[in-house]
Amino acid sequence: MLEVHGLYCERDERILFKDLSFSIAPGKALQIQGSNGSGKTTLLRILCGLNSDFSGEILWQEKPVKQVRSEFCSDVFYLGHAPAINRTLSPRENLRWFSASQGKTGNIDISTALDELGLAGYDDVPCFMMSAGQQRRVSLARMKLTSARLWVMDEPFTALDKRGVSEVEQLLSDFVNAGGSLILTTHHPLQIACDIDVINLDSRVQESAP
Amino acid sequence: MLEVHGLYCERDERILFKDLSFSIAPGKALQIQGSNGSGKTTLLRILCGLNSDFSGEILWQEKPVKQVRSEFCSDVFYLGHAPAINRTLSPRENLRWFSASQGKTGNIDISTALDELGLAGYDDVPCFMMSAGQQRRVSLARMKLTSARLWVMDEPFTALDKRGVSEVEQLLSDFVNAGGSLILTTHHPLQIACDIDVINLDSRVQESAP
Amino acid sequence: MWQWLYKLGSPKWFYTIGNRVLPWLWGVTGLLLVVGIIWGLGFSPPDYQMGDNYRIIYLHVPAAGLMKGSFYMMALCSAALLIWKIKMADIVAKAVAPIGAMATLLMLVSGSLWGIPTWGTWWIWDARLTSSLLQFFIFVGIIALRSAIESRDSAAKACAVLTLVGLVNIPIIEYSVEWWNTLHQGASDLSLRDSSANPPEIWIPAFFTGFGFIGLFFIGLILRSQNEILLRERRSQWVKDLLLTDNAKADTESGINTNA
Amino acid sequence: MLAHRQQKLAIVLFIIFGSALAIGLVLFALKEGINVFYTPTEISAGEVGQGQSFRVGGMVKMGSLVKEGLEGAEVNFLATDFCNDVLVSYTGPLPDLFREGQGVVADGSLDNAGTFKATQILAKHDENYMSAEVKASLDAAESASIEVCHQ
Amino acid sequence: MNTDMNKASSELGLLSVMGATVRREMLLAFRNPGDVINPLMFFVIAVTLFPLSVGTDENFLSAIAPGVIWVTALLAVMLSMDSLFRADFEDGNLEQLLMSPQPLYFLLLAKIFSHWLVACLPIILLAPVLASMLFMSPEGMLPLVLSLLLGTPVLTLLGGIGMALTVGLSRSGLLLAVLILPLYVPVLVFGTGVVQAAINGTAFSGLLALLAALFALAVSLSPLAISAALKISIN
Amino acid sequence: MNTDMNKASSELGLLSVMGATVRREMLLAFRNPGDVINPLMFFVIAVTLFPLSVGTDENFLSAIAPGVIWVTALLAVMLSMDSLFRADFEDGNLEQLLMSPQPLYFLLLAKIFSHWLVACLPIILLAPVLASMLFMSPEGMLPLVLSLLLGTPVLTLLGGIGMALTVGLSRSGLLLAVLILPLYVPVLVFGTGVVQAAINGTAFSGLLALLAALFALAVSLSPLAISAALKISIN
Ligand code: HEM
Ligand SMILES: Nc1ncnc2c1ncn2[C@@H]1O[C@H](COP(=O)(O)OP(=O)(O)OP(=O)(O)O)[C@@H](O)[C@H]1O
Ligand SMILES: Nc1ncnc2c1ncn2[C@@H]1O[C@H](COP(=O)(O)OP(=O)(O)OP(=O)(O)O)[C@@H](O)[C@H]1O
Ligand SMILES: [Mg+2]
Ligand SMILES: [Mg+2]
Repeated sequence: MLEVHGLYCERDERILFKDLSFSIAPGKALQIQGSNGSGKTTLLRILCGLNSDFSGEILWQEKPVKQVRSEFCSDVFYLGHAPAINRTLSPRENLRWFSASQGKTGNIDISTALDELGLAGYDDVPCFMMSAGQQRRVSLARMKLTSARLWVMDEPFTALDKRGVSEVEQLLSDFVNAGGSLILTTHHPLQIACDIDVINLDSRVQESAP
Repeated sequence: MLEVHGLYCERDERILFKDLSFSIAPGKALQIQGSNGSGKTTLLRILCGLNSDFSGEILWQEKPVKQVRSEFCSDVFYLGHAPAINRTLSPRENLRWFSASQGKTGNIDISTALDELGLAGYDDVPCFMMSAGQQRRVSLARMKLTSARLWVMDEPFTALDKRGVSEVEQLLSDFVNAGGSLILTTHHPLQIACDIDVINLDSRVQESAP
Repeated sequence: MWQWLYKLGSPKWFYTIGNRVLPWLWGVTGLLLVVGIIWGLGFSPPDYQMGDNYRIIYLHVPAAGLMKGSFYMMALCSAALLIWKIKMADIVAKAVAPIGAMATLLMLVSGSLWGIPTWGTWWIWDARLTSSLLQFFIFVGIIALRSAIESRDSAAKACAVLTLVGLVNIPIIEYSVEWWNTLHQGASDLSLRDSSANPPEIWIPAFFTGFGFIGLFFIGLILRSQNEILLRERRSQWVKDLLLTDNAKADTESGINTNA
Repeated sequence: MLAHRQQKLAIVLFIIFGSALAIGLVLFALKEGINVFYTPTEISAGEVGQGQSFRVGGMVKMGSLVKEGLEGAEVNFLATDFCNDVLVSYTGPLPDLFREGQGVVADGSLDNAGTFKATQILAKHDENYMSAEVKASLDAAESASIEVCHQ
Repeated sequence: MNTDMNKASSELGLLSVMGATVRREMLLAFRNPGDVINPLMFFVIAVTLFPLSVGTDENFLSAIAPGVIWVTALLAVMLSMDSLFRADFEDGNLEQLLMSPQPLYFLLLAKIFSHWLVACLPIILLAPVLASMLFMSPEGMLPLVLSLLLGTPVLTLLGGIGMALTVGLSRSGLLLAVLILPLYVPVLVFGTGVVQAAINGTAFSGLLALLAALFALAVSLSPLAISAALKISIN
Repeated sequence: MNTDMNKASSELGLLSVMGATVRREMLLAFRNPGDVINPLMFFVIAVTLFPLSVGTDENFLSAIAPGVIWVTALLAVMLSMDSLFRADFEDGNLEQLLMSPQPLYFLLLAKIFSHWLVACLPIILLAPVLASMLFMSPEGMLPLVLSLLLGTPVLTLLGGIGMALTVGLSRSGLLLAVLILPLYVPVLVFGTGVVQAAINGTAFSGLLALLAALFALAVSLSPLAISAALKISIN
């Protein structure tokens, strides 16, 4: 589905990765590992087209991503460091806007989605009155609303408590087992029951250092 | 040295702690424990006079802190969540300003202080070009420049790698063993070789909940 | 052609070529300026109306030309950066901006000084003068934007976008004298035709100073770009080699033996 | 797939439409005429009202310049665009280049009598630079030609 | 994928996405009334500074009124720009916007239109009141409103470019001003020209047409510049 | 404690701490040239907007010149305030300032003095140039500079209060304006009064004395208000 060939990226004159190639197929998960500052976030943003300071080739369904940008966007769900949740709006309003910006309408399902992430009853509370963990849950509820086939997630488990982590892990493995593709970074030890590959950026840097 | 009697604090209509009393003597360390949002940072800020939404009594050398504010300030070193490092200035300039604002001059020692925190050679690099861990080290280098007798530290180990953590632990235990007082919060398992008390805010909240 | 462009896009090549061109450029520029200034100030005849005041033309017009040229160059570089991602383009754009701003300032100051005796005022809010002032603000804005953004790549692209947006002001400056009835004169007809109202004795020195200014511009451009190249490529092998050999040369020349 | 093509097409069409509209409007504006600067002809056509301050441009008509008062502190002259004239009166310092036959720009307003009371006089320099001798020979050559009134 | 979702996945047309954007922004303005009130109050306060500083002579004030109203409206619009992308940038919504399968061009137009509704429309509605407080002659009122109606969208669009360029910087207020005020000049010149011409009784349709031309150009071209700038800022 | 430090712990006097503060702020301005250039450029650009909008008639411009210069200088100072405490608040230096054993009152004075040096002094120096571009009569120049010299510190101090109150909010630009512009009015009235009086040839020493009185009051009282406001914001 997504193929990456010979990716190279440097930032502030430091090579983050070079000659990085991998691909991800439906029903597969891929975990990017690496220490702080090793370039995990940068890599995910490059894949999503949010960063263009790189060289190399990224193919989506065998075509260069740049050429099929809008198909690509409608098939990718990105969850970044920031929650993409407006503090002033309520979870329902935030999610309604998310659906609309995806070109989908799913008004009925928003409450269900919030329920399933343990936010029943919080539908109409402004987000700034919620704790960091609850805000994260609102952000994660978008998983239930998207119909994207590739999920790209940067540290999805931050700010969640133990129960939240295992619930989200369950959601992720369901998604992958239903034929979705998942790329994620996390410092947590992952416990998801699906086919998962690992790329370690630290070891790659050591390769290319001398 | 510092005594606290019957401290009570609520925030957003939730009681963080109540009837909290403790004291700290020279040569002693005190760790504040508690889960996220339990009020650790709030407590430290109250002790330092940065937060005044509380009731209860705080005594410094047997006198109410409010009355001896400037003596208190010159004897307390506070290290907060934020590094208090200006991004545009170099470590040397940041530390020089710190010394000056403490009413001390110690120009010669700044390089040594930076050296000892593993920043040799970074004296004149603007801080925005440093990684989060390095910025934290600059912030910690102030430990070597202050002559305060009470150190109040909020998560001093964030962003440090393993070696950094043990170096800082060494510095802290040296300080306490030389007769200093230390109050700190951390989610790390502490390994410092000195006389250390623990206060757990979670258990207190459960006490006061019903 | 593409080969050549590609090479120009390589900082290392630019640096070395710059070194080779510079001495020639210095020589030619010096010659042009000396001839132009001596001829213009000393030998060309006084104007029938303005007397000797008109000699500011030898400063004012080249400065105005430089202002436009600089901005065109920045716009070209910006396009090259945004479309082809040529790194060198940004280096040049960054190097040109302050030169362009200085040229604009020089044009404004010389024009004002000239205006006092000629028009009877040093400033008037006509279209040519106002749009020139705005051009200065645009230059400053671009410089300010660059200095405000810490990340170099983002700064480069942001400045490129702003430069392209600012390009709309150039035709306004150029045609302001035609579209609006300005106090500032229109374009002078500087052709070799006999019937031209402007005889060659007056404007040929202007050509000399004009080309001299262009020479100065390129000297500034090359020096500033080389500086920037060294800064940006300081980690690369060729710069390290270069600095080592330079040091070695300097050492042997001064006869001191240090091991730096 | 088609939807994405259509989106791109929509953007392109929108831009073309916008630009075309802009060009049309500019052409309309040019037809309407936009004034920042009035000629004597426009003034005599009554395009500006009394007391309103505006700017006149023209030539100082040959032979019309009258200096009054001490050291010519007050001047009266006719500004012309070779079709119509307007009488300008001004008191104050004059730029060096102010003389008959020279372009002039005056700020001020019309009084009851239709005289333009100038508050500031600026000399407009033309785009010709030449030495006195060249000028003399050119003038000789040109003295035969007639100035045409173009409006 | 997510099979339980497919039933709800009815595709939305371009217009309804733009509608959703406008609705969201209106909701935000409703929750943060400062977004509406602050530009308006700034406009009012800044206009009142002028009689206090240049004197209260009626003729005099009426002569400067069009210019003062236009300049202060322009400054108010410029200062209001700060709320256009800032919050979205900080909470990560901007990334989502850039990754939306909907064409960014039209999403940005919708966003800017909403900003204009929230920040500029109240100013335009209040402008005649302030103009008459400055004794502007009544013939100028309608042209004033018309020129503001055509001009403020251009200011908002150009401001959007500046804001998109500086949204990544923590202190952008004055920098934004330095970047975009020079670009605002043509709008200001034509805008006040319209009002002055109307007051003087000369024809102003030409100037209004020029303003409309600027409007058409800005609407069609600046979303391109804004999206390029946003992509750079987000990098 | 820290025995290896004691040797270097020579106590510093109040003056040298203030000196260190000023030096630090100057260094920051040197590293961020925008802090100096942006207010200045805003001032220049905003002043040039007026001839373009109210007309370029010399008499007219010279009549509004004092007011325009003063209003734009005031706006420039107000907009520059954003850089006074923002960075320190965000990186935690403000907490350290509030915990410094040195008296906050004088530290704040030093900080505000530096801000004035960086943001206002260039404006004052350029004001006569711009005034003469607006054809202000030369008798007004010296009084203009004097009034700005006395007035801008007051603006900075009052702006400091507003900034200290709003530093905790992410978007404070327009809110700050709405809060403090009303407080700026007396300064504006006296400031332009001085210049107008000088141009009219009447005595202006009384107005200048009033301005000086405002200055004295502001210098002595506003640090108290600022430190109270900062303590609230940091809470
Ligand atoms: C502050 C005042 C002035 C400004 C900002 C200014 C600006 C400019 C600019 C931008 C140009 C370049 C136009 C182009 O190449 O398209 C120019 C050209 C020129 N200016 Fe000025 N000018 C000023 C005053 C004057 C004065 C007082 C004179 C003499 C009367 C003058 C004479 C000329 C001449 C002769 C040219 C060359 C015309 C040509 O061939 O295009 N300028 N000026
Ligand atoms: N805005 C920026 N400008 C320049 N360099 C940056 C920027 N952000 C990050 N970097 C650099 O890029 C490198 C990679 O950063 P990145 O955020 O990808 O790391 P990461 O692997 O996600 O780390 P973490 O585990 O902390 O999330 C870092 O070393 C950092 O120095
Ligand atoms: N600015 C604020 N305004 C209102 N309430 C706040 C604010 N900051 C924190 N709180 C509330 O005060 C409580 C205590 O916060 P505090 O920062 O002291 O927690 P903490 O124990 O330090 O947590 P952590 O382990 O995340 O650092 C939290 O529950 C939070 O909801
Ligand atoms: Mg990361
Ligand atoms: Mg905490």
